[in-house]
Amino acid sequence: MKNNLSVKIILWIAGLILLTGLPHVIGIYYTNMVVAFAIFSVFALSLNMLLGFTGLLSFGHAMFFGMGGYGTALALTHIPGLAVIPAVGIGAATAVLLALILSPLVVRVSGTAFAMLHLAFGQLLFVVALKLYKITGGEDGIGNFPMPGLFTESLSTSPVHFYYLAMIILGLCVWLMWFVTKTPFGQIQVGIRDNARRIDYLGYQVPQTKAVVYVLSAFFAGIAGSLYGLSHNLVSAEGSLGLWMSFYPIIATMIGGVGSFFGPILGVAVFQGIDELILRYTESTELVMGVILILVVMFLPAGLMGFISSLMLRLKSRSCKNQS
Amino acid sequence: MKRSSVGFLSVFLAFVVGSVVLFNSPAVFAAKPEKNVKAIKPVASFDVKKMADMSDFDPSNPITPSGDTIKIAVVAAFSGPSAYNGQIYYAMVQWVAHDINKRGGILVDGKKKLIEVIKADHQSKVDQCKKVTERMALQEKVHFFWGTDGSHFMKIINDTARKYKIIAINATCMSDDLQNATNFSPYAFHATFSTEMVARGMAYYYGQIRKKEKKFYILNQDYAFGRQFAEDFKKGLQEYHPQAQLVGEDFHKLFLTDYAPYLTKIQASGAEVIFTGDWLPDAGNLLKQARQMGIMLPFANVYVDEPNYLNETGVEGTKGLTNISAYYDSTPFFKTKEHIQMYTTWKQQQAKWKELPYSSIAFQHFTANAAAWVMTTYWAMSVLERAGSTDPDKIIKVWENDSFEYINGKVVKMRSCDHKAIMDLGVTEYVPPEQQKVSMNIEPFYWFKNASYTGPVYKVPAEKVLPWMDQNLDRCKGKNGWGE
Amino acid sequence: MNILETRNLQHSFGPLKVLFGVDLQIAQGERHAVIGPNGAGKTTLFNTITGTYRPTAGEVFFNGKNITGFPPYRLARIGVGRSFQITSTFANLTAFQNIRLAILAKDGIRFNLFRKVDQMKKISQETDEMLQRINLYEDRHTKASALSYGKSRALEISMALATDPELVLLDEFAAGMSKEETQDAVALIRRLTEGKTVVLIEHDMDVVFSLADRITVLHYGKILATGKPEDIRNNQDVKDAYLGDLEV
Amino acid sequence: MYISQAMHGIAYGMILFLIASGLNIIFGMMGILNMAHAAFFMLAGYFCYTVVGITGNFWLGLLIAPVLTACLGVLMERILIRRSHAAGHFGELILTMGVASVIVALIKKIWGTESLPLRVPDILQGMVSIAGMNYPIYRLFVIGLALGVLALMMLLLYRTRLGKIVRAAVSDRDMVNALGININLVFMFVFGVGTWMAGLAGVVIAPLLTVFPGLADQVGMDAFIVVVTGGLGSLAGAFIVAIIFGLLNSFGVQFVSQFAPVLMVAFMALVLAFRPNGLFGAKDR
Amino acid sequence: MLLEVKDLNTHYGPSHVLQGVHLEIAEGELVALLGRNGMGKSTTLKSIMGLVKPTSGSIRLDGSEIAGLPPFKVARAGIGYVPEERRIFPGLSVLDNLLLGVKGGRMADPNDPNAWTVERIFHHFPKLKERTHQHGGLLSGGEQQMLAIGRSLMGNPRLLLVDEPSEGLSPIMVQEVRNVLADINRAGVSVLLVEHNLKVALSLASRVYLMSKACVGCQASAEEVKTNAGLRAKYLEA
Repeated sequence: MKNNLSVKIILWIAGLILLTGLPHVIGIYYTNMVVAFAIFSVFALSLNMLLGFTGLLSFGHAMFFGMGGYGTALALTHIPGLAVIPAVGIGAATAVLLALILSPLVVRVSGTAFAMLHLAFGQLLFVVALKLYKITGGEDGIGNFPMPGLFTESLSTSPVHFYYLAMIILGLCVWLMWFVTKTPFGQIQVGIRDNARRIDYLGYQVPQTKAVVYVLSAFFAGIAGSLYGLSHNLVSAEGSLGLWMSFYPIIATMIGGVGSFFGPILGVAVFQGIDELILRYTESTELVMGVILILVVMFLPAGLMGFISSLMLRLKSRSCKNQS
Repeated sequence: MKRSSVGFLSVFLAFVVGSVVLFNSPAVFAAKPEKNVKAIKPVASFDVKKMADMSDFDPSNPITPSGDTIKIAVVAAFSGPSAYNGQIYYAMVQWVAHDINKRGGILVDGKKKLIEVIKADHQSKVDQCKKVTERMALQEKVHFFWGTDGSHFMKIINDTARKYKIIAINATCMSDDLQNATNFSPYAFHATFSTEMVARGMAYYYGQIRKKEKKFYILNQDYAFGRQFAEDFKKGLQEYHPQAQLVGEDFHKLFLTDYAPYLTKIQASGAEVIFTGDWLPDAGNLLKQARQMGIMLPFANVYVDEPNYLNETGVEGTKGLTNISAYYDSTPFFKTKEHIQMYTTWKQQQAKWKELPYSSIAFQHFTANAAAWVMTTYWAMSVLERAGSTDPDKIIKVWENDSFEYINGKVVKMRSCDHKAIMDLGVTEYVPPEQQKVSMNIEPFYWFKNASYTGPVYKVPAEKVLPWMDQNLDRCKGKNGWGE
Repeated sequence: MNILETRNLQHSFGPLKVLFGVDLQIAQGERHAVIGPNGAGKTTLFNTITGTYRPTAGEVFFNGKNITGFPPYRLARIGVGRSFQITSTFANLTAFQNIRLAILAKDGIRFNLFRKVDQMKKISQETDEMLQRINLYEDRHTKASALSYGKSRALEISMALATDPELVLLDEFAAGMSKEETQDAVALIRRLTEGKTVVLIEHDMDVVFSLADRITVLHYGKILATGKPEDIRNNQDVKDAYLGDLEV
Repeated sequence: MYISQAMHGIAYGMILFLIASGLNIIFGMMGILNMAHAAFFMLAGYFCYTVVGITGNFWLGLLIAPVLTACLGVLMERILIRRSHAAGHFGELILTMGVASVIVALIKKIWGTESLPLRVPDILQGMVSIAGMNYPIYRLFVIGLALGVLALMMLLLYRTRLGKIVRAAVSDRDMVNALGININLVFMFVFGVGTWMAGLAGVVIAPLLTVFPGLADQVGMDAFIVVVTGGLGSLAGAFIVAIIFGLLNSFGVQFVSQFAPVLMVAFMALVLAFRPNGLFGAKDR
Repeated sequence: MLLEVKDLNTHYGPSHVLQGVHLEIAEGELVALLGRNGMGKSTTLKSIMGLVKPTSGSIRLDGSEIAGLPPFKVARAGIGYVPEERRIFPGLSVLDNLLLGVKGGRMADPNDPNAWTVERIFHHFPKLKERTHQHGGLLSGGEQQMLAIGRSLMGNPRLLLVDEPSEGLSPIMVQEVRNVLADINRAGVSVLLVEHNLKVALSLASRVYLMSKACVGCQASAEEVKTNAGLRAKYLEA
């Protein structure tokens, strides 16, 4: 046991050192890619909180992502001298506020209705964001908002500083989301996915529990959106609220594996890798992406995580057989 | 209606129609040179004689050099609904690259370097645009951005250009606010015309040259560019056409499916001209559906010039459209040997292109906006050549205040304080093939058989349509419209 | 005092009437069996009492309190638990996690987001105790869906009992069990329901007669008879309607 | 003017209905949300363009293109969807998204990115005078065709044995199977009909717009909204909502032009807020 | 033998529901399958029908193997299925429900006295005739049961699998259903009946299979079950 712990600590420290040194090794471009990867991982994980752990599929999760982005961008535009952390906080709070407003409506439903209701609200928000161009900048979005300094320089001119900030916040988010799955509440969440009726008969209130999960999920999506806006110094309707932004985490989660906590992260990694690679070799991003989706569904219905765990099982059973 | 009044009306109508036909005939109005206007003297010009043999150029299979090259990233949509735009731009820039590469490249920093053109797909999404420009800057280490369709994308290109000190050539995007006090970037050059120039130019044409229609309806796409365009046109009308009346103003969403409700509204408003800044595919669909509904009103436009759409709509449907392009100078088009040489080289070459979209009639003629894009690119390369370095600061120094003569004689000047191009504009009216010989003075004396196209071109002098200057921009404070 | 009482309880599914006014009195601490042929409305009776359906008419009292139409979670919190005829556990959770959810519910831990559940020693201890009592300790890390039939039934029953309800309704807990499994289950229920009130629907007459203090016979949505096992055994109406002319 | 706005609304609604109904039939029967539907719709436009290019006959295009599309739909059902049941409806959703993406990519490879013109056939060109106003014949034709398809679907569903099998299979596919009916064949047929309708819509809309690779995005979303608002699986719902949307659109433009695009989505959000399964949707499936 | 089931095994996910079931039914026989809830009686019928794929074992109809065939092929081979809960198509009229039972849409030869036609069904179930054009969903439970049986008969099966026909029916209805089944059997259709109501089952069946612990425990005659209380206690009293 003790041995295990020290190994763990060593691994953690090694990981931290690696992450700290990373930008100096791989350069700005790949550093930005790592930030984007971390952002989308948090976004996908926040969706999986609903989908994988509570069984609620949302076709409008971009709403919270976008609210996070707009909240932060507007705050930085209108409040002079606002620091980074409060700005991200305002973004997350905006997303949470939206979730609180929607929750009484959406917790009543599940399944297709839940997905479609979110499609509707997501689209509504998208169109409204375009219409309120005086506030949101319409198609242009809000760009070039002042970037607060974290240490000495402004964040926008120092991608490395931004990297550290983003990685700390996002790492914290991932840890928190992971932690939630380990709490009693996380257990109830999984219970709802498996058998909402039984949860009800055990004395838990299903709608209220769903609402809390919903708000939490929105909170993390909001943070992801906020950091996304900061990383690009731009928040736009299409880029943050568009339909694709709602489907992105779903597909990434699907590729990675819905059931497991780390599946979505794997999915995002694959997604980003493909995105980076495809563009180098072919212009037919659509073709490659489409074929991959088809292949994953046909041959890896449980996603990469499912595939890996079944592979591990097989290996394990083989080694067991060898032993006996 | 009483019999007598019918009689009167028909006589009146005959008179009106007769006079319209009479005064409309190109002989009366064609290209009366304006006097007392300031002409721009070219510092450099495009020399067709130096042009390389282009007989092996095919935009579908461009020869792309690698190694130590001058890199131009064409930032445009290569996928999504506007993918076509990217393909057009790419071909135009490739032409220039091919030509210069065959000449041996450009001498920069003491070494002759070839030009490498890279596709940068912004997928019509701002975030993707940000991503792809960053990659072009950091990974491909390009020297030039070349863009693009949509002011929101150009803004991002300019931002990235400023951040990584890359020259951004704006060859196609018209928004005026790109180079205003907040958005100005010394690395960005607005080398084409801008919304206010076009809108005021159109107003000038209707108020000062044509002087017929008085009722205008504005129909634009519902985003920053469309709204700005509408504002500018209203401003232009006040300035150059005070009797004009705006009978309606609408903004439709991008990539709209059904224009009928708008068109019905326009019809009911009694409008005589529809002013639109729509680009493809919206522009084409708008025209098509209007004609299908029997609405034959003229469109005053910038982008309703795509030959495929025009052909589809037919001669009748396209008659009377008025178009402004950044290329037109005057009629007839081919006044010099050089111009004809350039034109025929292109045309002969295009006939060999077998793959879509380059084999389609859209690429048949070297004219209009597409020709302007080629010329703008030559201009930028000429600046680079004269700067003799890829150092952006040296390029900026040469380009500021530079002026360049296109193959057709049009001269464009780069205003130094805010990097906006000053130029005369040509408003053209689309006429049926048999009348096209006014503009098309070489065989077969018409542009397209199945569509109305460029007829007489009316020049709007540069000083009437000087690009808007933001006086809040420090560099421009106290300067006149010429930046002097 | 009666712990559970229904007064003129009626229920219909659209035009199909299933319960025609059921008056049930369950005394504190008794084990009461509801029997009757398939389709007599036994499960519907359970569902109307435990809040799955709202009765079309009539009232339900628990400890003298009117609980008609209470949603399941409120019933659970005031001390009414139930098990299901078709096993209704959390299929993708282990036996341990299943029981732990019930224990957490009992202790009222609902929105705790601040401690890892694995570190809640008391909860884990209680869960393990429960697992030992139901002989599932060995299978504590087996997913519910992978348990054998008998064991998953045992889990089903103990889910209802682990929340420590005053009154528990068991819907055909022995359905599909073998003789030995059934005997084990009966013993389990005896052990776990010490001092609680139990209402059970059952087909297995051995179970009914060995477990029940009193029996109610439901027949086409009405109560045919209520009484001690011997009385029911000898009731001619019951024989005709349910037990049949087969000698029992 | 108001009459013609109403007519425009109905015409546009009918186009939406044509696309939506195919989507709806497939969902209603098979529970599959076919995200490739709009891509099939667009593909048919291209097929029609090619057929017209070869034969010069729009009517032949109207006949052949949807059938070709349907064939591809059937193939997709047979080769991909039937074998991906393990991934569940969620997987099918992603799968069809993948198919949509592939179709768009192939279209660009084969037909290029530019807008391909397709003319209104000569007979349907021009205007006709009804009720004191001129109205384009082609739009009347679209309305007529959609009504025709609706009638055909009704006939098929309510008057033929096949229709009865389909309706029976909606409620209980295993039972239908156990009665000796090859349910797989029925599903293939249903998928074929669904994509055929998408194809028909694609051909019909092509002369109003142009055939270009963004067509699916342009119209697909609206059709999807119609299906969702009307209630997944409800043909009547799709019909009524399509007309409501058409009217909302045209009168929206007339009176509150700035907010016309918001109206449709706001209507959807409002409907779903109170009836999460859509206006005529069945309870949760 | 008309139907021979040998060593049939069926799994639902990880649970082994049927563990080696053996059954035989001769031409013209009415055999009852009895046992407690959860013993796999319905699963046996579903496995024969192909609605659940058996893991292993053989099912032979007239000597030809039908195990693993899709349901529609089993149906076409001559087996009719009357499911638990009847599963009437609620949106279709009574007549349409019946007509869907006709295999391949080909009506039987009207001159064949043994063929089942709509008229013959209506003759057996006069109540259905009154409701020819009513929606299936509006029928009472008994009527639905009649319709479900009639629907299967329209396919002219040689063997009818009937699952819990008396469930949830009033005593009079139960009686009626019982008589109909007897009629049908007398008309030459073999029947495999799963039934809870012992009275009904034993009055109809010539032979009885008793299922317990998911396999066929023993075979008995109806007389035996009636008289042997021990047997009943062991397998049935549930």
